[in-house]
Amino acid sequence: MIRFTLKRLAIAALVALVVSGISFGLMFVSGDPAIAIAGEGATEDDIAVIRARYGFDRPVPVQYAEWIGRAVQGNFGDSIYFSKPVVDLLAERFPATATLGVLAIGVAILLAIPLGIIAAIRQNRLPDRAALTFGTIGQATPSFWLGLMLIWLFAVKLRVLPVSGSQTLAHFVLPALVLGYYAAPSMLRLCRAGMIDALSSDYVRTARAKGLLPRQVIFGHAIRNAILPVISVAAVEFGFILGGSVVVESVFGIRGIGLLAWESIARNDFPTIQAIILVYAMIYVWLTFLADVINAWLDPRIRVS
Amino acid sequence: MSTNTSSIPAAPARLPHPSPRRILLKRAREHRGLVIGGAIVLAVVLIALFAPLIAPHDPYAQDLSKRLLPPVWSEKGSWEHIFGTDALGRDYLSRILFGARISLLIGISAAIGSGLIGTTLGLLAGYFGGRVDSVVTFIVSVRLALPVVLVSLAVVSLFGGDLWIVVTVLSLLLWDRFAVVVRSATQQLRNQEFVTAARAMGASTPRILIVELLPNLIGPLVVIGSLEVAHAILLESALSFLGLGVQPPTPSWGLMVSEGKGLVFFDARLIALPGAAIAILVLGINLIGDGLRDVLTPEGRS
Amino acid sequence: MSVLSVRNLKVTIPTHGEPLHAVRGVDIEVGAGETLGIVGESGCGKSVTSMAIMRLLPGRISVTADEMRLGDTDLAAMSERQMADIRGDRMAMIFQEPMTALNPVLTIGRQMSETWMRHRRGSKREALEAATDLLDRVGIPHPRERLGVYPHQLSGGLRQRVMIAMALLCDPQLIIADEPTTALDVTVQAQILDLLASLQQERGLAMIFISHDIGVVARIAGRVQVMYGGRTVDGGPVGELLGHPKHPYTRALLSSVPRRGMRWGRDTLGSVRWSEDAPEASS
Amino acid sequence: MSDIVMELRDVRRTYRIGGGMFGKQRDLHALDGVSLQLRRGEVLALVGESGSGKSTLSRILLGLEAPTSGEVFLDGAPVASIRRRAFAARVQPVFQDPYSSLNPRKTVRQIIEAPLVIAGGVAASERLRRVRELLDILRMPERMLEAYPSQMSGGQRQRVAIARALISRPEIVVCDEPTSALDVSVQAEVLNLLMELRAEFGLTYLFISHDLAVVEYIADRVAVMQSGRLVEVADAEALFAAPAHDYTRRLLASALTVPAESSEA
Amino acid sequence: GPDDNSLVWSAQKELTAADTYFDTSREAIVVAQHVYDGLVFWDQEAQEFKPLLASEWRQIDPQTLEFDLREGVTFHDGSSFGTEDVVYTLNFVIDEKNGVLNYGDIKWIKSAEAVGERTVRIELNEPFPAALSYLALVLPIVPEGHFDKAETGSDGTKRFASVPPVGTGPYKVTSFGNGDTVVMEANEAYFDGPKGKPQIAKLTYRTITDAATQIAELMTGGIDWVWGISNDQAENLAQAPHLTSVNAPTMRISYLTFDLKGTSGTDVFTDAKIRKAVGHAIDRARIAKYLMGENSEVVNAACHPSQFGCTTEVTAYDYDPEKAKALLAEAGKADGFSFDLYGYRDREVTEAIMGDLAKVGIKANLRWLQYSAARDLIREGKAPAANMTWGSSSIPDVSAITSYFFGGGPDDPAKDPALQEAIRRADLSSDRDVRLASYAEALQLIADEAYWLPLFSYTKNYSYNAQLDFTPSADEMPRFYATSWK
Ligand SMILES: Nc1ncnc2c1ncn2[C@@H]1O[C@H](COP(=O)(O)OP(=O)(O)OP(=O)(O)O)[C@@H](O)[C@H]1O
Ligand SMILES: Nc1ncnc2c1ncn2[C@@H]1O[C@H](COP(=O)(O)OP(=O)(O)OP(=O)(O)O)[C@@H](O)[C@H]1O
Ligand SMILES: [Mg+2]
Ligand SMILES: [Mg+2]
Ligand code: NI
Repeated sequence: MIRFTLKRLAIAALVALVVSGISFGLMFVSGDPAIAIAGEGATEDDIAVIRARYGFDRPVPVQYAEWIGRAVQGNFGDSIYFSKPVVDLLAERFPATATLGVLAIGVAILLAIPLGIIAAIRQNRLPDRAALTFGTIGQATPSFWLGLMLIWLFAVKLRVLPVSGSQTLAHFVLPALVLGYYAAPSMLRLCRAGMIDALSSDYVRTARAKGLLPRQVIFGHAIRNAILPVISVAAVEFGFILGGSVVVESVFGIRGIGLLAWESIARNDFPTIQAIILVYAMIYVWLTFLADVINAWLDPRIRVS
Repeated sequence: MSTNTSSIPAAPARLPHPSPRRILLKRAREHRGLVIGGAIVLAVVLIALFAPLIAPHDPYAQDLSKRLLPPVWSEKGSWEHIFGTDALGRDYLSRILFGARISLLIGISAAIGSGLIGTTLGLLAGYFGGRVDSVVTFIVSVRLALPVVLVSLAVVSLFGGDLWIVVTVLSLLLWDRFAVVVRSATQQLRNQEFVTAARAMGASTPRILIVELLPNLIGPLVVIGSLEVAHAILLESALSFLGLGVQPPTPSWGLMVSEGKGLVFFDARLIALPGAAIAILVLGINLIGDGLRDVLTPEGRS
Repeated sequence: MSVLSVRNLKVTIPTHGEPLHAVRGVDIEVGAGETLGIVGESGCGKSVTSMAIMRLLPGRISVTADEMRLGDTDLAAMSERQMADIRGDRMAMIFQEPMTALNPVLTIGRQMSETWMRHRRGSKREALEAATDLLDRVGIPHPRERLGVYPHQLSGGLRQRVMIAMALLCDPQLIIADEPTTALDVTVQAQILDLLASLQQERGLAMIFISHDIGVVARIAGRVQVMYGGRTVDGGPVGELLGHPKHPYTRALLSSVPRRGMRWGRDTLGSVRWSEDAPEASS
Repeated sequence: MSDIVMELRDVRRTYRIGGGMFGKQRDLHALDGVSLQLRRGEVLALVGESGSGKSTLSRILLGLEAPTSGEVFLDGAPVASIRRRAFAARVQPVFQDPYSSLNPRKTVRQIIEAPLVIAGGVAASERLRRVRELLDILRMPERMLEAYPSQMSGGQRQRVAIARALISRPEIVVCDEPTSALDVSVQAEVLNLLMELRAEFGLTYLFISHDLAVVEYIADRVAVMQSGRLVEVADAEALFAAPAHDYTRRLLASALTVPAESSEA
Repeated sequence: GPDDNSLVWSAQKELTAADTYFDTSREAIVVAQHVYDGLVFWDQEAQEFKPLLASEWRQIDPQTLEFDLREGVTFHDGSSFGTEDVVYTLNFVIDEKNGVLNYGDIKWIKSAEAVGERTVRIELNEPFPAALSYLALVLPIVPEGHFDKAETGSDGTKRFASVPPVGTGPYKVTSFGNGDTVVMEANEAYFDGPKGKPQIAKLTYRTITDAATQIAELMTGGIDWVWGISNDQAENLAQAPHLTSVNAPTMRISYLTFDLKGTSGTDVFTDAKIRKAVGHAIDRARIAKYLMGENSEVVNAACHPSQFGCTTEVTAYDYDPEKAKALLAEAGKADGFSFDLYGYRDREVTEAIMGDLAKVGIKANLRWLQYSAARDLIREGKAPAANMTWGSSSIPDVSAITSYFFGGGPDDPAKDPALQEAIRRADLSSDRDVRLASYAEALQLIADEAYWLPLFSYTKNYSYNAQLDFTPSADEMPRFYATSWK
């Protein structure tokens, strides 16, 4: 277990390193960042000053190494636009995104698992088709569009929910629904497939041959096996939800990391973009690790051996 | 030959097997989702191909005096502009018809690009295993750790929203599913005896990969390919919506939603129509993908 | 009086084309303390027959029989719920793959005790007692410790013993064993067969033993039925059947089985040839 | 030419296993010092329980795997010095699983002619002629040429696999449990066929099986394996009459066959 | 809303500071007008300067200004206002090292010193007639030592932008969220100056980046006031009974600028005939009417007509596609050509321009960028042509636009010595007539050569709660301190 953990951590660190290298490289292929940073009204001299101040005049690998060195200590430099530490910015913006993410994954799980199970039990019958249609439509609907439509319906016509912002929990209802619905279909399919596999497996046949009641078979035997992969996928899906929150945050005006990222891209705020990409990568890596651990914990074939 | 052969009437349960293609076709025809999806996609493909013939107007022709005309179903609408016009007085129907070209072009090109990358990586990893596999797995985790929307936004904002830049970015970011699926399919195939047999015949590795393995991957590739087409179309529309997709005045559906979103509360058709176009096309492609998966899965449990 | 009596069992499976008549009129009679062997080649309907008797086939598959009774219970007339009460209690089943037939995420103890608790309505402790007892009887060393163990921690032979113990837990009248040794090594196979035979003798069980291997059936069964294409084509006491096969199919089948002492050149194996060169159904 | 076509000398093969999520890596000796000679024209059977190393040995004979140590000779020449394709044309396999040993995406004709395509230098028309000829020898209807494996029965598939093995006129055919996935009646057919072809093509077989009755039926000599070692190699008749090794005796004892008194059919 | 006498106003901009020194956006100027006071006040209606923090001022000589300060003014933190604050503020911002972002608006100041108990003297680098305009709008006064509180950032620079705002203005900032919400409360102790006493008790600024969301919020009462929405949105919002929409003129103009040196990879625009052809090809009146609204007018000179020194009597390129084609033919481009057109604001306008150009055979490929990126490319001469806008920071003087772009600075695309000379003469003179004549000369030159192609003036759409007693002004400067609920 320790070996495994260490190995995973090493890989995680390597992934983070490569990801940050890619994002760092992006910044430099785009041309001289100093010009972008200098902003409106800058002269060649200003740019030279900035170049020296940020150290852009040194070789890229050196800069990268330094950046990494600081990033490891939690220092991502200062946001060019806000001229304050990126870390502070992230800390300010993270709660909104995290709230949205947790609610959305909650919505996704609450939609996906029961529907997936019912669909599998009633395979090829009406509930199954309904669940699959629901999922397919969810996958086909652009979330920005769904978001606008929901705002129109619930906030403008019915006036039961706020339009935008992140002040109260009510503000998160619509975005969490949109994002959750976006994430649910893949989990639903996985859950349904897992459940179908489980239901047609030999051990379920054994359980039925033992005279267990359908309820006991489904809850005692099938679900445990069917949900195993869903749980780890949910952890990974959570990472994707965070990554995909850019669109939803911008539609609903939630001032989270996603919106910050988008705006920072628009503002050429490189240190911020870079930090956000790295943070997302770390979250993803960490979540997959968590997923593996959960999986190992839930699956005795891995846990006990 | 000195075998004493007893002749027994054939067991009635043994029916002669129809050819695999016939079975597939039959199953495909009976699959409702596949038929609906196929009809949708076929319609969109025809629209895209013949857009210049069926579009009533030039999708780029502006007429500021005719801006934001209502569609034909509203009281003030006319048949001249069936879906009305946009903020620059361009015919909305024509733009939507031409938009099909952009969506399909981007979706298909990105799927082909990412398919090439993903399949190559997946094949190599699955077949060679060991260190090659570790390297590819690592590349896949790096790719998965990169947030797609963010990175493509960043790249497009740096290099501009040229159509081919968008396609390249999407190709570079959407290959992971190909790689993962091809890898595990190859791992299974690699241990099949026909691969061992090919090796025992002295077949070279490229021959095994391309002649023996690849044809067996066509099923999953087609399925993922179609789902990735849908994925790319959705992503492009999201990029365009955020203002960083293909550049105007190209009639891209995502861009049209983005342009119309300011008037969502007053002139809902502006976003409802292109949004619905995206949703319907993606739905159609997904139905095909899911349908193909059902049909191509060896035991289509039904 | 026979424990199980089935007459004219028919099973029809809907497919994309013609419905598949997997079983087309099979009669089965087994008495207490008797072992009936069923042999036949792959796809002839052996497993479907046994699943039909257990009423474990999915609802879309149609099962009909003129008679299907366990003791004096008419199985065909049972509701699904009543059937569940009978399964595992009065009739039990042992499957081919001990690897997959046990739930990988539940302990042996849990999987055994739930059967007992389902039918005997006892406490968990009693159930575990009973389970330990049976594990001991099927020759599993350290039975008490094994209760907390997961299936993957046991070897194939041990797993199949667990399956047997589980089937015997509620003292059924009838056991259906569907190729219980096919997945095992030759040496282990012999042990398991001996175990089954001795338990069956000891408890006076009625047992249906299904196999494609005539050698195995000959070793354990008293009476054999030969199935071909969903029908019983031949049957009778083992010695008689092997010695004087009535049906040409049985004769052909027997002639194709290599026996000890046969040598190519001196002896010749016969082979069954179908009158049409029709390909067989793939499984 | 010597009497010995193929020879293994003190061949060892170790696998690194474990090292999964939690486990530690360790070595598994699948073959542990095996020396074996294959004589021209004979049927050498290899028996032993599951995991004893039979398939590993066959893979080494087929040149699919290199031994960890030890040497393999073909006609006295070290296999390592023979070009891959030249070797492949002389030693061909028949595998156990008739379902997975044929590429499901290829027609029978493509499957059977593949060794010739790979070896190169044979015109398409000549290839087709030889495929036809073999199908005829194997008593398969010509319409099977363009059929796919999924349209054929297990026995037919195994015949296709045999045709594929024979088309390049090899000297040695390595059969790894070629009948254990087949029904008995089909098994008999395949066994008979293999033995007839031996005479016709002058083949040497290495025949792996766990079924002792089958081995007794066809083998000239028998090699018994136990956990990576050869415990006994003897003439078939001698071995079945008086097994020398304890393990062989155990194997024989647990074999279940139809009682001999009924063999009057 | 009116119930609790509060007002929520919204725009798309995210504020980084509440002063004009570290956030040059229009919204920051608006906030700064509420939180801070300058020395003087520009009365838009009366078109004259009025005393604000200065009670009186005089011009000692062309390069010296003197201000007497108002008595009894206190900052929001309770400290009293005096000469030291003015001297500190001005000397802080003119120090280039402090990196004030609107340094270009400030660099005419040489120094500031106290010359009496309540008198401050400002020395100028050179005569600068527009000084009072700048003092009124972009030079808010902060308390002495204000920026010393700044923390040091990881790159060693001071983070001046994050110092909590403290001013003397009619509103004090009670919370400066993440830049997306700024809450201000009425300053009860505000002196009785030209801004008057604040009437609305609580003023909240909310950043909403999405226009559709802004509108939804406005319709549902989540916000009371919004600006910068499109014409169509404003017209539609006007239908709602509880909302008022106004299309107000602004000082912003839209223009096309060209790569006059041929460094962008194409040299088509070095030919004045081509630039003029472009001018004749674009139907500016139509774009102004349909996309900007009734208050937009076609602009021919490189300035806004309301600015001092802006003449309208220059060569005009009226819509005439035939003439455009003829000019193209003359320039040897009868078959048209294609080029990259850069833009950053109001894509519909740029697209409409592209549509008009297409009609005479010129194919423009749109390159849509952020302002700073587009500006950089233009400066480096890498953009063949760009559709840009300029709002002159609402400074009612041509120096804020024409001089800025054609005075030889980094943004000057022409670097024409004759032009630079005329501008310099105008900039440095304090004689009204000399200035008017010299600017006219410069503007005529620009128009003749078509260095720029001014298009039309911008309008700004406001939409707000009908119960709000608010009047938009032409200088794009909402004055909430003078606003109340009906
Ligand atoms: N669930 C099912 N759906 C469709 N066909 C089925 C199903 N179960 C069995 N069959 C078909 O019914 C026939 C009889 O199958 P069955 O499993 O009873 O054979 P078997 O005699 O047990 O063979 P084996 O020795 O291979 O286990 C076969 O043709 C099989 O393909
Ligand atoms: N590629 C491999 N990697 C690791 N271990 C292997 C590999 N191939 C075989 N082994 C191991 O080597 C041993 C011998 O395997 P082999 O397949 O030769 O046995 P076998 O006698 O053919 O068994 P069976 O009768 O089941 O086919 C087994 O323990 C097996 O698990
Ligand atoms: Mg079976
Ligand atoms: Mg083997
Ligand atoms: Ni066998």
